[in-house]
Amino acid sequence: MAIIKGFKGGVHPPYMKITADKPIKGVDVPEVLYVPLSQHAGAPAKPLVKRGDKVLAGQKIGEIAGFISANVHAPTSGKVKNILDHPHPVAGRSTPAVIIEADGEDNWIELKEREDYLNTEPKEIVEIVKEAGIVGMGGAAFPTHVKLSPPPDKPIEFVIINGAECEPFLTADDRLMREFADEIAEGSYLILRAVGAQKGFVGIESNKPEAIEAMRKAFSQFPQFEIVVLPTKYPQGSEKHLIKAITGREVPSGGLPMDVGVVVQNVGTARAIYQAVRYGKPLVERVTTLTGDAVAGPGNYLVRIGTTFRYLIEKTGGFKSDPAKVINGGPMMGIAQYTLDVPVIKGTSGIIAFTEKRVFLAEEGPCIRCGKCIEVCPMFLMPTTMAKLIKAGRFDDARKIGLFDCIECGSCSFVCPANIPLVQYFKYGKAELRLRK
Amino acid sequence: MPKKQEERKLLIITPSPHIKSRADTRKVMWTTALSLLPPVVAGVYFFGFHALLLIIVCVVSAVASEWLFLKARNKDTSAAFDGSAVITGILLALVLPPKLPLWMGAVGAAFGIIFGKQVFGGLGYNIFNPALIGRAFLMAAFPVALTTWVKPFYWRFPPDAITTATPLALAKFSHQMTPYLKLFWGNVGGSIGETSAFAILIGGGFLIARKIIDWTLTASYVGTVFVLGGILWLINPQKYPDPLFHVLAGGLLLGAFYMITDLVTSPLTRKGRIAYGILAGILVIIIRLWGGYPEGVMFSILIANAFRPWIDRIFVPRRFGTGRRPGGKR
Amino acid sequence: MKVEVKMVVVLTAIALISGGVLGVVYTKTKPKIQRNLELAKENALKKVVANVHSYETKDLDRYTTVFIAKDEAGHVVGYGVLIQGSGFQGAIKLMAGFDTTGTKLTGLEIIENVETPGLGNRITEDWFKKQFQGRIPPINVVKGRKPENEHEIQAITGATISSRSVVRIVNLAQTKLASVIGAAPSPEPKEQEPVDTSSVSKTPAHEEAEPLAQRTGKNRVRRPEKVQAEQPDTICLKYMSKFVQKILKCKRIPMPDSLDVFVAYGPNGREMVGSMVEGTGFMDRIKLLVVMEKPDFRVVGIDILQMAEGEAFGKGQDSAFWSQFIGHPLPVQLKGESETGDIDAISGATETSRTVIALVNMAKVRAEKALTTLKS
Amino acid sequence: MKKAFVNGLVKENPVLVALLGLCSVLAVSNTAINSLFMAGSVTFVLVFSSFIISIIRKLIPDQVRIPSFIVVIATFVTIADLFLKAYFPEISKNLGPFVPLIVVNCIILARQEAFASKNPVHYAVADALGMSIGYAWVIIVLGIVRELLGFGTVFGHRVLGSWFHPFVVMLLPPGAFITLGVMVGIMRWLQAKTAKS
Repeated sequence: MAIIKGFKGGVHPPYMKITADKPIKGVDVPEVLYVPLSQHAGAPAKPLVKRGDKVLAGQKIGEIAGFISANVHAPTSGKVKNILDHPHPVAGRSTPAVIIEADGEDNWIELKEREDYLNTEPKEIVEIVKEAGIVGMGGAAFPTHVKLSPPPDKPIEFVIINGAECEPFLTADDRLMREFADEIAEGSYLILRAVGAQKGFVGIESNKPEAIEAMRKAFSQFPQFEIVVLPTKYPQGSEKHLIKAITGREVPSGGLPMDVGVVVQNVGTARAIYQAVRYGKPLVERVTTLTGDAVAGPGNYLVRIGTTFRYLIEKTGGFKSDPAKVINGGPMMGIAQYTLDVPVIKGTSGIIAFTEKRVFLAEEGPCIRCGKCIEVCPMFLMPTTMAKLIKAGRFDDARKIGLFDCIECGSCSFVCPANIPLVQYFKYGKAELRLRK
Repeated sequence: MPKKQEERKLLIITPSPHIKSRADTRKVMWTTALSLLPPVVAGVYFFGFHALLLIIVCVVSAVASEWLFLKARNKDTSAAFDGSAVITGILLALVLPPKLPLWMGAVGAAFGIIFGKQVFGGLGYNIFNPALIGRAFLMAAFPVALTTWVKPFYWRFPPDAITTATPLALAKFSHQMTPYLKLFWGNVGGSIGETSAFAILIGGGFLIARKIIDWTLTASYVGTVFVLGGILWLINPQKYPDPLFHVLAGGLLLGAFYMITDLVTSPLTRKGRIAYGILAGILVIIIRLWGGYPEGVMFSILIANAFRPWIDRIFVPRRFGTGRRPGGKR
Repeated sequence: MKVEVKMVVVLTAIALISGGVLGVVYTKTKPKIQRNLELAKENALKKVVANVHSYETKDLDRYTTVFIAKDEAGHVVGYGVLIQGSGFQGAIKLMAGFDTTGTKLTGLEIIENVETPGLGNRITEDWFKKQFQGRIPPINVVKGRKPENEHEIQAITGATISSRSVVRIVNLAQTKLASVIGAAPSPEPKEQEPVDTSSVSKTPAHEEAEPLAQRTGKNRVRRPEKVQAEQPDTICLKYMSKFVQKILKCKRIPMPDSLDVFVAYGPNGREMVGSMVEGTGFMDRIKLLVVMEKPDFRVVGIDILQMAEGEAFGKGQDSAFWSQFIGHPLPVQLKGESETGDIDAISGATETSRTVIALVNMAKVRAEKALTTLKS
Repeated sequence: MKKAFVNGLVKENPVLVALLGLCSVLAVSNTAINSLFMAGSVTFVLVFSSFIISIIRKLIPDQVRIPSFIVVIATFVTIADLFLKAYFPEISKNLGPFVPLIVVNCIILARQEAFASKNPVHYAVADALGMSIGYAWVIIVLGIVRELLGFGTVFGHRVLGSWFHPFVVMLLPPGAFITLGVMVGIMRWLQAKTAKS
C-alpha cells in the first residue's frame, strides 16, 4: 500500500467533511414514499402496479424497459396511492413516481438467502444484480448489471472499487467503509467473480485513514485485491481518473472503462451486491449524508428510497437556520432543488442544505484569460475556449475541441476568477447538440 | 417553525458547482496592483517626488479615461474600478522616464486605455498590453522626451548635469558597462520602475507565490534572453554584453514579471506560455543587439502579443483519452 | 459595325486623343519643369557657396555630381557636391559646399530626405545645417556636449542616426571631391595653384614621404607634384597620394574581394604598399587603408575609409591612438596582451582597438600576398 | 441631381463609409496644404473623367470599358501631375508618387464604373463633385488635425503657442491610421445615434 501519483489537473476545494465521525443511523419509514420510476441512467422502468394495489417491501413495482434500465422495488409495505408526476431530484422536473402509502408494518416479501453465496456463478450474480435493481450508487446511477456484463470482445482485467468520495461534505461512503468493510469486501469479490477479472483494486483517498484501515483488514481475506491510497484531490472519484491513477490507463475519448479492461464500482454498490446475492435483498434503501450549515442534525442516515428530503430533515431535527439552497449530491456536481418534496433516490449520495451565507451568487465577468480553468481541467480541455464558442452559438466547433469529453466535474467553474458558469455552458451546449441530432 | 420559514423564502437554484474558490478578478487585479508597490517605492526613492506624481497622474488618467469611455458607451462604469486600469496606469508610469512631463503621462495612459483596451471591448478582449500601447504611442509621439533619462537622485546634481544614458545605451553606444550591484539595487538611469532588480524581484516573487502569474513564462522569457545572450557572449565576449548584464539592465525583469505575464494578452496554456516567452526573449536579443534601439523589451512583448492567438491555436492540451494508446503500468 | 472592330476603333481613338492632349500639355510644361529642377539645384548651390555666377557640373557616379562654382571673372569660388546617401529611413540627397581647396565646408543644403518628420527631418533645420559651415571633414558627431573643434558637430537630440548619416554623406562628398580636384589632370590653368599651395603651406611641408596623419583631413597633399609621363593609375594615386608625396609610379593590384592593394614607387627606390582591409567593428564595418613601406612593412599612414564606432572615438584619444601605429613595423600588438605590445588601446573601446590592430596586421599579410601575385 | 451630389458628402462618403482611396488619404495628409492639393488633384481628375466618360459612355463597347476608363483617367492624372510639377514644384515633391497613383485610386474607377458610365452628363458631374468634396473634406480635416497636433500649425500658420509640444506620431503613418480610425468611429457613432432617434 503506497500513496500513488494520481492524475493531472483537478482542484482542492475545502473538504468540510463534518459528518465523517457520525455513525450511520437508521431513519423511520415515512408515511408516504415517492418512488420515481426513473432513478437510473437510461430508460425509465415500466410500472408493474396500479393505483390501489397492495405492495410488500422489496416487491418489484417497476420493470426493466430497455438495455440500459433497472428494476424498481417498493421500499416498504403499503398501498399504491397513485402513479403521478412528482418532483425528481436529478431530472430537474417532475417525472412519474409510484406513490406508496406505508401501512407502518414494513412487511417484506420472502427473501431467498444463499448459503454458499461467495461461490455463486458469475452469470447468476449478474442476474441477481439485475433483478435487485442495483445501480451505481456514487451518483451517476448507471445500471450495475450492464457494467457487469461486458461484451465478449472486451475482457475485463481489473475491478476497481471506488472509495475515493472526493466530493466535499459527503461522508456516506467513508462511513460505509468504516462500518461495513466486510460486506463491501465480499461484494467486491462477487463483482470480481461476475466479470471474471483476476485482479482488483480499492481506491481510497488519503483523507480517510480509518476507512483505509478498516478496508485493509476486511480485504485481507481477498488477496486478489489491493488497497490503493490516492492523493486527496477533486475529482479523484471520477471513473476515468481513478483508472488513470491506479492503472495508468486512459479511457479513450468517448469510450467506457471496459475499453481498457476495467470495471469500476462504488463501495455502496459493492455492498448492495453483497446484500442482493447473500440475502436476495433488492435495492430499496441507501446511506446518504445529510449536511450543510442549515440543518440541525447533520449525519449519515440509512434511508428508504422514496423518502422526501423534507421528511428526512424534519426527522433529524429540522433546520437550525433558514436554508437558502438545498442540493442533491455533493457541492461540486450536485443539483440544487427547488422543493424539499423531492425523494431520496438510489443515486442520492448526499443532501446539503446551505444558508444564505454559503450561497455563492456573483455576476459573470469578462474572461481575463488567466488559463486557470485549463490548468485544472482533469480532461485536459480548454474550458474557456469552449464556453466562448458556445456563447457564440458555435456548438459544432465546441464539440470538435472536446465538449463531449467534459465530465462536468465543475473544477473550471470552481476556480474561475471571473465567475463564468463554465459547466452550465457545457451542459447547455451538450443539450443543444443532442437536440439537433 | 422551520418549515414556515422555508415556505416564506424560495430556494435558490444555481448550476453546480455550489462552492467556489476565493479567486476573483478584482482580487487578482488589486493583488497585482499591490505587488507593484516595491518597484513604485524604489522608483520614488531613486527618482523623487516627480516620479510619484507621474505615477499618480497615470493612474488617475487611466481610471478616468476608462470611466469616461464606459460612460459614453452606456456600459457599467464600475468596471473602471476593477483594478485593471490602476495596474495599467502604474505599469505605464513605471516604464516612463522619471522626468517626463506629467501631461505626457496622462496622454499615454488615456491612449493606452482607450486604444489599447476599450476599443477592443474592454478587459479581457484586448490583444495588446494597454500599458505598452500607451508607452509605444508616447515613444512615437515624443521620442526625445521618452529617451531623456536622469540620474538617480538627480536633485543632488547641478541642473545641467542631471541627464544620463541607460546602462543598455551605455553598453551599446559607448562600450561602457555598469556594475552589477548598481543594476541590482537600481542606482542607474532608466525608467521609474525598471532600474531596481531587487524591488521587482520582491513584487514579482509575491505574484508568483500568490500564483497570479505563471512563473514558467517569466522563466522562459528571462531564460531565453540569458541563454541566447550567453551564447553570443561566449562567441564574442568583447562585442556582446554578458548574459547577466542582459538580465539586469533595462526593463527585462519588469517586463518578465509584470508585462509579458499579463493574463489577458498571454497564451492560455503553460506550453504556449513557454513558447511565447522564448519568442519574446529572442526578440529582445535581436532588438537589443542589432536593432536601432538599445532596449527591446517593450517591442518584444508587443510583437509577441500579436503572435498570441496563433500560439493559443498551436498549443492546446492533449485531451484526456486521446492520442495515446491505452495501457500502462501494472 | 462588328463589336471587335468597334472595340479597336474606340480604344484607338481614345488613346490617340489622350496621347495628343498629353503631348500638348507635356511640351507646354516641360521647360518649366526642367527649369524648376535646375533652379532647385542652383538655389542650393548658391546657398552653400558664395558669389556663384556660373557653374560647371561633373557627374562622378550615379549618386554624385560636382558643381564647380565660378564668379563673374570665371575664377573658381568653390565647389558644390550634390550627393545622395542613405539615412535612417531612406535616401538623403544633399548639396555640400566646399571652399576652393575642397577641404573646408562652406555650407550645406538638404535637397531631399524621407527622415522621420519632427525628428530626423530636423536635419533640414537651419541651426543644424549652419553647424557645418567652416567645418573640415572628416567630421564626427558629438552627443550631449558642445562641439570642441572644427571636426565636430552636434547631433540632433533623438535623431542621432540621421545626424550621423548626414555627416557620413558630407564626409563622403569631401572624399569624392578630393578625387576630382586632387587626382584628375587639372582642367585649370597653373595660375589657380596658389589656392592649393596656401593650404599646403599651413602645414609643415615634407620633402619626402613622411608619415602623415592618418586622417584624410588636414595634412594632405592635394595632387602629386609631378605627373609622370607614363600615365599613373588614377585610383592608386587617389589613395596613395595622401601618404606619399612623390609618386613616380603607382600600380593597383586588384584583389578578388575588391579590397585593392596599391604599390607606389617613390624616388630613391622607395616602395610603398597600400593595403585595403575590412572587418566587423563593434557598431558597423570598419574599412581601412594601411600604407606601409617596404621592406619591413613599417606603417606610413592609415586612412579610415569607413568607421562608425562608438563615441569614445573622436574625443581626441583617437588621433593619439592612430598615431601610435606610425613608424611601427608590422605586425603590432596590443599592450598588456603580450610582453612586447606596442599599441595602447583606447580606454573604453578595447574591442574596437583590438579589431583595428587585427585589421592593420592583416594588411601586411594581404600586401605580401598581393606582391607575390604581382611578381608571378 | 441634388441627390447624386449629396450622396458622396456623408452618407456614401468614399473615405469614411466606403473606405476607398485610403492609400493617398493616409500617405499625404500629414499637412493641411498637402491635403488640399491632393484633394484638388482628385477633384480635377474625378470631375473631368466623369464628364468625359459620361459623354462617350454610349460609344464604348462593354468589353473595353475598363481600359477606356483607365486611359481617360490616366490622361487627366498626368495633366494634373505635370501641372503641379511645373507650377508647384514644392508641393509636387511633397505629394511624391501619390498624384500619379490617383490612376489606381479606387474612388475614381469605381465612380466611372458605377455611375458615370450609366448616367447622363449632368448627373455624372454632380456625382463626381459630391464624391470629390466627400474625399476632400475628409482628407483636409485629417490634414488639419495631423498638422495641428504634429506641428502646432494649420496651413503653415502657427496656431498653438510655444507651450505646445508636437506629437511626432501624428506625422507618421500610425498617426494617420489613428486619426482616420477615430473619424470613422465618430461617423459610425453619429449614424447609429441618428438611426435610433
